[in-house]
Amino acid sequence: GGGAAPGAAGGPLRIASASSSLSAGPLLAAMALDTFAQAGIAYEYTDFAGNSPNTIAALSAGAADVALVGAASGWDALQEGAPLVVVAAIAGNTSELGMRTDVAQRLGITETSPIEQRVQALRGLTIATARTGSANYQMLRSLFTLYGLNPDTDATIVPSEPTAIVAGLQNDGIDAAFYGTGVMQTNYADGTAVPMVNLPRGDVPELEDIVFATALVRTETLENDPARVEQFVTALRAAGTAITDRGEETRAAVKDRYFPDLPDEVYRLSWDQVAPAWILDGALSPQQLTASLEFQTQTTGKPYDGIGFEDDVAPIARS
Amino acid sequence: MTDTMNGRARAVATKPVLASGIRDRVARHLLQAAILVAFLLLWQYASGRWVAPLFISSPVAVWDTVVRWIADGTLLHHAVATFRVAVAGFLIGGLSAVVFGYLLGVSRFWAGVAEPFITALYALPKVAIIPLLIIWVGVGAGLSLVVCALIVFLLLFYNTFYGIREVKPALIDGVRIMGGGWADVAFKVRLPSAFVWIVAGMRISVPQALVGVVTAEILAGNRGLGYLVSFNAGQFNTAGTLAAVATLLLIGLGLDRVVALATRSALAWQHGGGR
Amino acid sequence: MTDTMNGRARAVATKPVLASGIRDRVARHLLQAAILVAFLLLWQYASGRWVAPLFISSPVAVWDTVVRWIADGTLLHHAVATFRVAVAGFLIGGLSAVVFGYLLGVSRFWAGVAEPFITALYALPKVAIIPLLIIWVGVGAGLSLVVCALIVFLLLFYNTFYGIREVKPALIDGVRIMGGGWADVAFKVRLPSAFVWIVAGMRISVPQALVGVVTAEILAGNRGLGYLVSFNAGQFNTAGTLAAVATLLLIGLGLDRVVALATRSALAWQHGGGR
Amino acid sequence: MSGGTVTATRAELVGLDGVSVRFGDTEVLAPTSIQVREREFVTLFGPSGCGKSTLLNIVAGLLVPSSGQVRFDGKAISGINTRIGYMTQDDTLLPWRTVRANVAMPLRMRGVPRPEIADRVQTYLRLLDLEHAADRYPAQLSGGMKRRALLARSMIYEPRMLLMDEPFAAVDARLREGLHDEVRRAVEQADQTVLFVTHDVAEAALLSDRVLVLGHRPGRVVAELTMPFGANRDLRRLRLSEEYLAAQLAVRRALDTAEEDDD
Amino acid sequence: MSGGTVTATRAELVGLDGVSVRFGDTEVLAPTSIQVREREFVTLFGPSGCGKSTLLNIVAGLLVPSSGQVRFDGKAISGINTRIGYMTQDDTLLPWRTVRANVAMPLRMRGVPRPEIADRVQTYLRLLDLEHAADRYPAQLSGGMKRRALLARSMIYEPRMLLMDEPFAAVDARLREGLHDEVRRAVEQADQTVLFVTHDVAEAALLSDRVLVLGHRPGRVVAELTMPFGANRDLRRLRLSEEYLAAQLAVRRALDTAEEDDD
Ligand SMILES: Nc1ncnc2c1ncn2[C@@H]1O[C@H](COP(=O)(O)OP(=O)(O)OP(=O)(O)O)[C@@H](O)[C@H]1O
Ligand SMILES: Nc1ncnc2c1ncn2[C@@H]1O[C@H](COP(=O)(O)OP(=O)(O)OP(=O)(O)O)[C@@H](O)[C@H]1O
Ligand SMILES: [Mg+2]
Ligand SMILES: [Mg+2]
Repeated sequence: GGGAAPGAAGGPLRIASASSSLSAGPLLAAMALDTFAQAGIAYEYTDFAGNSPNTIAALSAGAADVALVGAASGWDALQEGAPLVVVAAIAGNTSELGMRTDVAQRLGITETSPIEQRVQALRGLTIATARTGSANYQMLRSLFTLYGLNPDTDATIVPSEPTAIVAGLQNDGIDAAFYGTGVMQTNYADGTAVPMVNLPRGDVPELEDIVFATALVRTETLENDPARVEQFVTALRAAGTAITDRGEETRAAVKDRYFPDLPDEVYRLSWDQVAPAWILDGALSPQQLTASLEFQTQTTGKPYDGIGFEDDVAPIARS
Repeated sequence: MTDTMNGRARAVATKPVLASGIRDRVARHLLQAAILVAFLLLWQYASGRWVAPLFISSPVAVWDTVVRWIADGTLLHHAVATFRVAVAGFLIGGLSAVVFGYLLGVSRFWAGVAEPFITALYALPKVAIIPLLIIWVGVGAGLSLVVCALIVFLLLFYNTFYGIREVKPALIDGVRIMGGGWADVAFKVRLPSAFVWIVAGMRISVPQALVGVVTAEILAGNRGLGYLVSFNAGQFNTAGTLAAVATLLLIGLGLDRVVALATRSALAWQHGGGR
Repeated sequence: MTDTMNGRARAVATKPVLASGIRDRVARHLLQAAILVAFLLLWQYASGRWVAPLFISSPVAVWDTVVRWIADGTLLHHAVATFRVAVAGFLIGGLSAVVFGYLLGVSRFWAGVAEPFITALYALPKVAIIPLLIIWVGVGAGLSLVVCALIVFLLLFYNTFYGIREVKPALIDGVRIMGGGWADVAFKVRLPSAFVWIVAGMRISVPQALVGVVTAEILAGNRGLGYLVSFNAGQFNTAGTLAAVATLLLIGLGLDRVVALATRSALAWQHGGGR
Repeated sequence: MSGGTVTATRAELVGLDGVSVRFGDTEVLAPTSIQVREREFVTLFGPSGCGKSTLLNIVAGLLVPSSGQVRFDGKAISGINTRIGYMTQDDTLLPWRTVRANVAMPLRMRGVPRPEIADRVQTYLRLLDLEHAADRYPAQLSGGMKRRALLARSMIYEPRMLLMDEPFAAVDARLREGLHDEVRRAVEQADQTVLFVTHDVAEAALLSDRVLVLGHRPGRVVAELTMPFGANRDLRRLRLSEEYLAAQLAVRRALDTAEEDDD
Repeated sequence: MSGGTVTATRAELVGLDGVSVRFGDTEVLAPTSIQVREREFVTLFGPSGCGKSTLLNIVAGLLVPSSGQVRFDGKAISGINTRIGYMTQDDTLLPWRTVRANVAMPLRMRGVPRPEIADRVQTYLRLLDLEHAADRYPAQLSGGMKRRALLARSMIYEPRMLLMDEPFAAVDARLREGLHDEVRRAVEQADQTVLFVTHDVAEAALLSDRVLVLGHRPGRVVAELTMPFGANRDLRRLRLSEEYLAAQLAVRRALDTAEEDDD
């Protein structure tokens, strides 16, 4: 079993990630280039197949030392009193909305239509998104709320999963989908869907500051072994530098390691789309935190007054 | 069910039998209540002391949530959605399992032919074929129904199949000599004889029918107790998650009781206590 | 298994029995091969014509992937990881199921007390308690092991329990009068008599042992066929996903055959063909 | 001897020609030929394990012999023979049906109208002293009561032929005498044919037209005795007669000879 | 009458005082008192369904009566009685063990050394003419062979007391005579006590020290007959004697009276 004592300082750093998708690009790059070795640590990686709550459970139980999770789940955990602390922001808003090509044509909108019009056009559609309660799910609801739509009545939101989304767009099962980058690129490539709302690019200013993926550690880890935390963040930053300075090489390394079988075109589309959302220095600003928490309050109806920049964001992650 | 001690029949007057049966039942229920209460107390105590409430919440918090959900109708809405699909899925999967289990149970040759394919279907992790199912039946209630029926079918199929095989051949011969046709053999011998097996299979598959629906709802749903589970889990609202799970448990236990009652009288012949 | 027609025993010379048995078996295997080939052809044909390769890939693509994985050792590495955990989980879950099923099968009172709790555990969607399990046993092989053992336990428990209950009481009485103690009753009467049920339960739970391990590996893993499934699914590499699933199926079928062979000789007494 | 000659002129109902049975390596029945004519009462008599039940199973179509031909009413038997009633040695009552339902079953399968079924079931239950137990399940019966219910079930539809495997072994002396009368009446008035197995010399002598004495390892016919009492015998008188004692002695002697052959 | 008086002075082995049995609403056995003394051979005789097997089950400790006391060897019976051998009316051979293993079972449970087990099993298989079937499973036996295997299993450990429920019903005449000798020898030389059930008047008269005639609905003792043949009887001579015929007549008459009471 992996429920080892938290102080397993000698062993490799146990990294748990809710997802190995491109949303976690900086982490994937760090592992693909092994900037961890340069920072002086070994690591061990576990993928939680998209499930942030499980990832946080593993971290809290001491079965992992660092967790990369959807930020929303992280905020919920912190609000519920989990003794965790943010050590890095990984990505800003990576979500996008794609629409079936024929639906877009019927509605007469394109990616360049005014954002208000694009969102209003969703009225009455069937829109697939990620699992209930996930960051994407909440983001979609918040998009609705922002432009005066009621997410419960104005459209049918079906929680789904990536393959089903690609299929749904191909075989007319759904009208549109809202998901992290890296899924609908398949549809864009084969022409069954077109991009409609691009959040990494900043299509919706109100959602621009929202952080989408963060890295957490247990509070006690930060207190007992700050050096290890620093090594981890250093490795992440090194990867960020590599993405900026040696873009082609890094992109190829990540593809080799984590997406060997993804068609090149789809991979390239995805990378280009999500890259603007990555937070390459890992830093989180107070505004970003506030925006993220306000956004989440809108979607869950819960106050997030238990979370404070001083208490819950480690100094190393502050900007 | 109550008046036979292990391997030692009792032939006592009607009154005492009932009395001792009732006494046993009272003792049993008291014990169960005690275990339940002890569990709840332990849970309440452990919460916040040994384990963070984030993970196990507490009985009081769960109770509060349940009460709130009952008051605002949330629970009824989602429970009815799940329950409906589970019942439909159970009926579809169960009936086909009995029919198919019967057909293969009576024919060794076709059983031999079909068996590896069924085992393969059974060995298939259902999560792996969810995308395919979504293509065929879409998402929502349809998906839950298919997943549920499939799980029930596979579980009940094996028990029906083995039950039909275990029938004493001499009983079948007897009926056929009397002039019984295949329908007589089926309905008067094979199925009654396999009934204990089928009942065991039902007790196995009823809870799994619910689990199947809920799993599908968790993976891709916007309604039902599975949705409630994943919605609350996503927000670390552990009390909410556990409230949904508890409701699920109660429905599962209730369905199981219904099956038990429905089948008990049909098995009365076993309890002659004669030797 | 081969020389009895339905309800009609055959008393023929040794030679012909074997010959007809062999003929039957050849016919069966030919038919199975034909079905398999037809399925593969249909799959290959449908791929890209009726259904997008993204969902069903094609047999040729899956085959290529398997060959590649065999060559570079990927398959062996992951299969061994999964297989190991599945076997351990099956042994742990299976043994406790037989012991526990036996104990409750012999005691109506304790069975009555424990039964709702076990049914509740059984009705619990395992996905809902994964976070709790992660807290208790962490991630990796430990988690897979626990999930697998739990699933196997629950499936096999019910069959053992019912099997032990179905024992003819007169057989037990006979042995006790001869001076047999509880061990004699257990090992000479109850367990042999329940053996058909236990075997049926094993055939039900062996594939689910694998499914359990794989599910846990999918949920949180970095090794094993389940990881392979989710790693490839994450890249929309359907050929890879199905290659992992196919490997899983073969291992499942293989394990099932091993169980069947291991239990056949122990059930030889049933096939006296006598009336 | 008149009885013997009377039956000898009747048509064959069952014909076994060179029938043999092997189970695996064991020869259970050596090639054997047996004929049973219509309205004949033939008893198979012989040591335990000599193949009597096996022979009945063959006539019932439950067992396909390893070699030889089996005819029933002139035609080769293929599949279960539904023109017979078979009172088996083992219990084949359906445990999940009451005595009444078990006994009624053959009639219901033959589509007899309900009121008639009720009547006939009542008659047979009375005949076999089972009226008071009509609504019990088999698990609630005594050993002898189970045998009697089985007997009622095999006789109630008055089949062309009755195969009876030790039908009266667990029946008390008094009831047995009544049943003896009943079975003879079936042959003489209802035109039934009976193939009977018993270990009771007296019973064999009293009821049979012909007794086939079997030997064992392997099973085979070692003697054939024709009982000289003819049709329409009066069992009550016969039981006290000299010729009856003589017939018993003859059967017993044939058996002894058969077994000495063995040793 | 000397036999009767001899056994009457011996100590009680089984004592039933006012024992009655009800199943639900049915009174199966009216309050009944029965005593069996050591080394006595007592036969229960009566119509089918009168409660003979029920009485054996009570002595075996398998059935707790609705009222009354049951003593065995001076102590109240509580739980299964392991000092007896019980040849039941139903088949209780373990289907998953061969004949040899079934017969050896009681000895193995009593920890008898292996070579001795093999010896004794061989002896009993020979006695019951089962040597050639020693390695077959019960499903491969004829009806009579199953009964004999059961008989071997209940006798092989030479228990204090034998309960035998129609043990010889499916056994052929010749073997039966041998077994009669064997059972009497058990009583006279091995100091065993026997409680016996049969429907065969001759058998009851031949073997018993005492015959209890039961009536039915509800079951109860209606007559008690002491057989006048004493211990150490020579069965061979007895079978041909006048007194044996007289005893049979007495038993039959007692039964008739019992049944007339009923009607
Ligand atoms: N479980 C039961 N429920 C109701 N009645 C029962 C039950 N078991 C036995 N009986 C009745 O008890 C009576 C006595 O049965 P028992 O087996 O002792 O008869 P018996 O004298 O051994 O008859 P036989 O000679 O036919 O073996 C029968 O009438 C039987 O129907
Ligand atoms: N499946 C089997 N395999 C091997 N031997 C068998 C099988 N079935 C029956 N036998 C053997 O066949 C022989 C004849 O059996 P059968 O039942 O016909 O005897 P029977 O004459 O009816 O004896 P009984 O008087 O004891 O009923 C027996 O020796 C028995 O052991
Ligand atoms: Mg026989
Ligand atoms: Mg009896």
